[in-house]
Amino acid sequence: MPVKTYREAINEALHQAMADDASVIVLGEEVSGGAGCEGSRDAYGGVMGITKGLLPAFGEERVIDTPITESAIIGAAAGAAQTGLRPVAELMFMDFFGVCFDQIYNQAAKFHYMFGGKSQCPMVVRCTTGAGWSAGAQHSQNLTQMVTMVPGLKVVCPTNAYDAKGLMLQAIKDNDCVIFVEDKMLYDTSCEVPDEMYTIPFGEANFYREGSDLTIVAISNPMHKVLAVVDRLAEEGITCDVIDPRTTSPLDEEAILESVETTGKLLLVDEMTPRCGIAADISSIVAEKAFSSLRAPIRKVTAAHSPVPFAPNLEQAWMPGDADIEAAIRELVEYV
Amino acid sequence: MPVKTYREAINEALHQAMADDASVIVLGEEVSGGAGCEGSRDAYGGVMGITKGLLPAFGEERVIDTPITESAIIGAAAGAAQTGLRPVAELMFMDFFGVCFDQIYNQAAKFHYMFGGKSQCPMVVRCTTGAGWSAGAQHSQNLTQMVTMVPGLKVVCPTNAYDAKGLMLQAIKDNDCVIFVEDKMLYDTSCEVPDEMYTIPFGEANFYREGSDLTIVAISNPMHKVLAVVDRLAEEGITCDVIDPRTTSPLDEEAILESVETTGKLLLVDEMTPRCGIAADISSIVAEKAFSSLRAPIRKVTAAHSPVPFAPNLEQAWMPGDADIEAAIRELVEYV
Amino acid sequence: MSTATKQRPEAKKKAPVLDRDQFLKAYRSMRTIRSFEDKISEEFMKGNIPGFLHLYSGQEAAGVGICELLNDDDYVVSTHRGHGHCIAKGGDVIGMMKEIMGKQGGICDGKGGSMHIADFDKGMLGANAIVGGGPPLIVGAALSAKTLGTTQVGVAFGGDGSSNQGTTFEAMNLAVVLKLPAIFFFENNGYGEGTHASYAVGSRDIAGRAAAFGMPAFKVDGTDIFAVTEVCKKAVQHCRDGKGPVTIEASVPRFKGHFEGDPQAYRGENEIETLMKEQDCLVIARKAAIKQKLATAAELDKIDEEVAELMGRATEAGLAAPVPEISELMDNVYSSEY
Amino acid sequence: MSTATKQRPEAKKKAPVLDRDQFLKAYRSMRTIRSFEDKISEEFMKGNIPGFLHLYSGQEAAGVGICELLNDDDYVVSTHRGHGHCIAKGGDVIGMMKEIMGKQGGICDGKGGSMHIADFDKGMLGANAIVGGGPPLIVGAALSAKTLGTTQVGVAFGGDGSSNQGTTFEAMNLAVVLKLPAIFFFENNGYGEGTHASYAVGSRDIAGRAAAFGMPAFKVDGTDIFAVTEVCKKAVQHCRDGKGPVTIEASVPRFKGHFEGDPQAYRGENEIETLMKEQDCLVIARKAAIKQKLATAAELDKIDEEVAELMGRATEAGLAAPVPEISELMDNVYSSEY
Ligand SMILES: Cc1ncc(C[n+]2csc(CCOP(=O)(O)OP(=O)(O)O)c2C)c(N)n1
Ligand SMILES: Cc1ncc(C[n+]2csc(CCOP(=O)(O)OP(=O)(O)O)c2C)c(N)n1
Ligand SMILES: [Mg+2]
Ligand SMILES: [Mg+2]
Repeated sequence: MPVKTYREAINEALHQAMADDASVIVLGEEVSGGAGCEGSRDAYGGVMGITKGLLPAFGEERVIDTPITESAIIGAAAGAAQTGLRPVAELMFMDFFGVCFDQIYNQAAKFHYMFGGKSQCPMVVRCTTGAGWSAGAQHSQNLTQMVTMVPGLKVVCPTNAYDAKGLMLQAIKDNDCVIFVEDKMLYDTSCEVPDEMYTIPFGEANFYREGSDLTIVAISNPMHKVLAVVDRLAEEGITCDVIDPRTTSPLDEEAILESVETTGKLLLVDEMTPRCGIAADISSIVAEKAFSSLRAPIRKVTAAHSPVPFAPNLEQAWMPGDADIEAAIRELVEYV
Repeated sequence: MPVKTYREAINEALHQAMADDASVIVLGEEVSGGAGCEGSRDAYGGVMGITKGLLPAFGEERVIDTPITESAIIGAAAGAAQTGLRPVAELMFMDFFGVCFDQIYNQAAKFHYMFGGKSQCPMVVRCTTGAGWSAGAQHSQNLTQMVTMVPGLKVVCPTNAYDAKGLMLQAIKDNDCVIFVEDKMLYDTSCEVPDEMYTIPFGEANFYREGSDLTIVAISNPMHKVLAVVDRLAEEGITCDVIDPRTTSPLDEEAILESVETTGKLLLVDEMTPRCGIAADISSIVAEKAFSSLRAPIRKVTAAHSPVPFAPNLEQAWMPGDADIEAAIRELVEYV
Repeated sequence: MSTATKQRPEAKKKAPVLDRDQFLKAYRSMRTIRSFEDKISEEFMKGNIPGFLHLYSGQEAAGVGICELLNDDDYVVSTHRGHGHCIAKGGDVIGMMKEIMGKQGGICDGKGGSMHIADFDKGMLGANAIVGGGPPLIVGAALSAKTLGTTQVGVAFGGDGSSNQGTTFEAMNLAVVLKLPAIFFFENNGYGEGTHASYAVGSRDIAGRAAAFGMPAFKVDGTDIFAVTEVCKKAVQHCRDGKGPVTIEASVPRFKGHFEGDPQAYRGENEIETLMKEQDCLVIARKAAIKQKLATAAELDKIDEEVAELMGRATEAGLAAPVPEISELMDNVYSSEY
Repeated sequence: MSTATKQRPEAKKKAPVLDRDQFLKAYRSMRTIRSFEDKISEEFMKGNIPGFLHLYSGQEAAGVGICELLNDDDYVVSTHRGHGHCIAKGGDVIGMMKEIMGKQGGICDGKGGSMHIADFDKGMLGANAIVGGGPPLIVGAALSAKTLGTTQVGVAFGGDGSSNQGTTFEAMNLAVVLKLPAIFFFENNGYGEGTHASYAVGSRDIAGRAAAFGMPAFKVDGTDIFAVTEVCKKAVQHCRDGKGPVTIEASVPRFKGHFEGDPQAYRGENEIETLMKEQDCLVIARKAAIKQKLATAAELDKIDEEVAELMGRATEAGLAAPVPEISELMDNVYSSEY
């Protein structure tokens, strides 16, 4: 099977979905790049290059560059979704929720319910997330929890190229507003990705590893730190269930609960600040629904409760690190 | 001691703080009301009447009516806070975070850290929250978790008039950006409130009741439902620690952990949607830090995972109800 | 050429803005709105309506003027003050009444209420309780029309107050940039809650601000259904011709409080009485129509009676309808599987 | 009256926009910015600077022109492209260099970096990585000035791209409504990332849109320090006189990519070369100053050398400084007890 990067996988999904369904459009800042300029169009194809080649393939009517105007971008996507299109809107960085959040949580998320099921809002909001590039406090935040908490939204956070393609194709087919969270540290990671179209259903976790000492649930890029540590510890005979929920809303509670029922121990890893994050959320679900299986405290390894610092060494210290993950695993394994 | 409503208590705190410190200003939509009109100024004193009388007392330079422009209101407050004033900005409904959230979580919350401690942002954002008025999906949401999760913000959610005054005076003195959450169902509740100025420190929980069977932590208006149920069950000999954190950030973890260490059981009640809410957050802290004391699943009673419905009977069903609270208490008490 | 010269002189006269049938239809719509608002005001006082009500009374000629030029598949998005727009767009009055009462059979299943009234069958994409929430959405609806190659237009209603919200400005700019068939229709009733437009609107000129974004912008007396119609014809045609967005600023009176129960201490002395006497679009329309011989007083009275009868039926239906089943609480949170 | 007639004819000549000292100071500031940007571009290529860099090269006369008219206690808020504004406002170049390198002694303790460069001692309230983040903040700074009764002014820098953001429009409107001493200073460099202003700005007229909000708005050639100074004097005076906000739109070239490393495929052929040849504000300033006999080439060369020396020192200091202690991670999340 061909090996593709996460970037290529999403790009391919967009190409295929647009070819497949004329109602799919892409809009956002620099989704092609070069609008109004003398040089080449499709100059960027998105600042991360995810939408590259869409403009030449599908034209300006379906690949729409916008001014810097996030509320209007998301609102336009929502209005278009209500009236016959399937927009994929790009929010350049997830950090920019703040300049368009009303259109996400008060509008798109609520239409179907608030209007008694008479309106649908089949749209995708793509956004880049995560620290690690020294991009500073306003371009590095993982805010997956801010949308996971919102009823009416679905939230997808793929951790590999295969999932990214299948989940994107599902997101575009879905009739709800889907927030598609792309961790910037993953764009250049790669794995085998089929050429043909396929979908991965929402709410179905992926077991990266299976084991018996501990259940680990990780979100986005930290998953890869977890895998590295777990594989190292496997040599010592420590084995873990490593679960990637793939979508935080809907959440595959069953997979997590079942795993904890066998391992009795749970570690949660994400790159959000600790208060009210996904780690806290899943912890609370398990503490409520699988309490009797628990044989140790539920541990969380998250980012620190501070804005993301700029200096690379501070930023690394801010993020959940390999050492933190390893320490937590050892602590839990040893807990009796 | 004089009895005052929650509304009067906050109003009094604002009057006293403004008289005490000339750098305190109030701004927002309709904070006086009547700007540019032929009729009387101070026509509203805030749509909830909280800022009534401030304009006549302190004048238009310090009690500033604005257009409908939340990003500019909050941004202006933040900019003013950085340059010598102590603004109290009114965000008419907490639901409106969406049209100004960048100025809250990316700006005001981050200045002090991002600029290496060289900037301070001593401001208060007052906002009305909560369901119960059939105000519909966009005027009824309690979004306390959305700000609690943000490092740099402090979040205050008083449950009675006494606390409201003392916490407001503390909020205005505080050098950070404080989100002050006023539950609309509490405005007309009253209790004894001293005439003089006093402050209640942040991060110190209030024990409404003490008991041994169970620890209950509740936020905002649901606290009063909890108290009613607990007092009823006391007649059956069930006794509970009932804890009001008063501020969700900072959170008085110690009080909660200590209580759970003695009761071994925990019920969390709030009116947020369930995912990534305060209930989940506190649950996860306890499951991590007091696991060995736990003798039962950590139960959460929250609002439903849906937008707030309009019809009064649906809205009541959506909110955490007395029956839900009572059932959870009984279930936990009986759990062995 | 010769056929042109054969035209009778009368044919050269400017066609009337509204012909008889068009006028009667518009009049009925305006009356329906007024009666609807009066009725729910009454029921609200009796405690039969929960939540908040923002009534459209006095502004009817504005919403009706534009909506009468739209087809069912043209789109409108509305504001917190949305009953009038919903009725003007042909919305189901009985379903609306049930909705506002929070009952089964409500047009949004009782989930929306007054501030979220909608009728998707009629292209009414919903009232919006966030000031400035609607304009970005209409940009999207207009984008659908453009992308799908139809001649549909989208109208975003907004108040003078909403004209200051950043989302409104963004929507106007984006519509200009993408040359979309969107109409930004501002009903300037002088007030945003209890704050006057003369205070809140920098430059005191909503249309002027819109024009500076690079689109045609018109001001019109929103109490005159004929004037509104005339301006809106141009605007709608401009959009249907693919020439991009248009703004209309209609001055209208607000007869009621910002919300039902508003003590309105900010109003001038006798202000409302004067407005009702001098700026009632229904009175103005009747006079003009009778003068122009478009209709007789008796004909108009008959419409009033028919509307009153309809309101009676709607109210009864609303009162009689059962409240939603609690089991419906979690219905329609998602459209696809969850 | 008689004294007036005694004035010598020369005294009647218009005072020069910048006198010799003022010009030399402005020139030094412009050169400092250019050299700073060149230096960090170099260090970035060597891998000595983490994160993203948006360089100000080419735009110097704009930022310097306005900032030279401000006092330390006047405020500016900047954008992602903030080095120039910080230096123009008198910011500490060595502290900036350390900051951008993420080092101890950085002006924000290494917590901010290029996109959050600030110098609060000089009234530079910070670069802002959210496009449109700054304008509401300057409204607040201007509100402080008004409320506290000072004559301070606040300047919000923004790009052509930022002029389309709702927060920018809201800030302009609120400043008009409250009549605040705020200057909205748009540097129109033609581009928002790789999108041209002629595409993104509805009406293609930033100043015109601002004027429609009800404030004076000027356009100026931002490559000419004299022209910028002249317009800014009016603007600053307008604000200090309590007459409310002003907008300035300065056209400037962007010599570099949107960010360092930007391949700039969207640029026209030879565009940058032409811009650098024809629109270099430093070259233009030198020529004009020598012609007007404000300075000699040798004097200006000497400044260039001094600046180069400073940059060398700053770079060395930056490279030599240690990285922050990990123990500083949780410092300054809160100002008061937490
Ligand atoms: C974002 C937001 N801010 C504030 C409000 C509260 N609010 C509701 S209606 C209104 C006034 C709106 O004025 P205008 O746009 O003139 O409409 P009108 O009420 O006159 O129809 C305000 C401030 C809101 N609903 N949403
Ligand atoms: C809210 C927001 N949207 C998008 C971006 C990404 N972004 C950073 S700079 C920029 C272009 C800004 O253009 P302009 O205002 O003209 O400033 P210039 O870069 O030309 O100085 C964009 C789109 C951002 N940082 N913030
Ligand atoms: Mg109005
Ligand atoms: Mg630019």
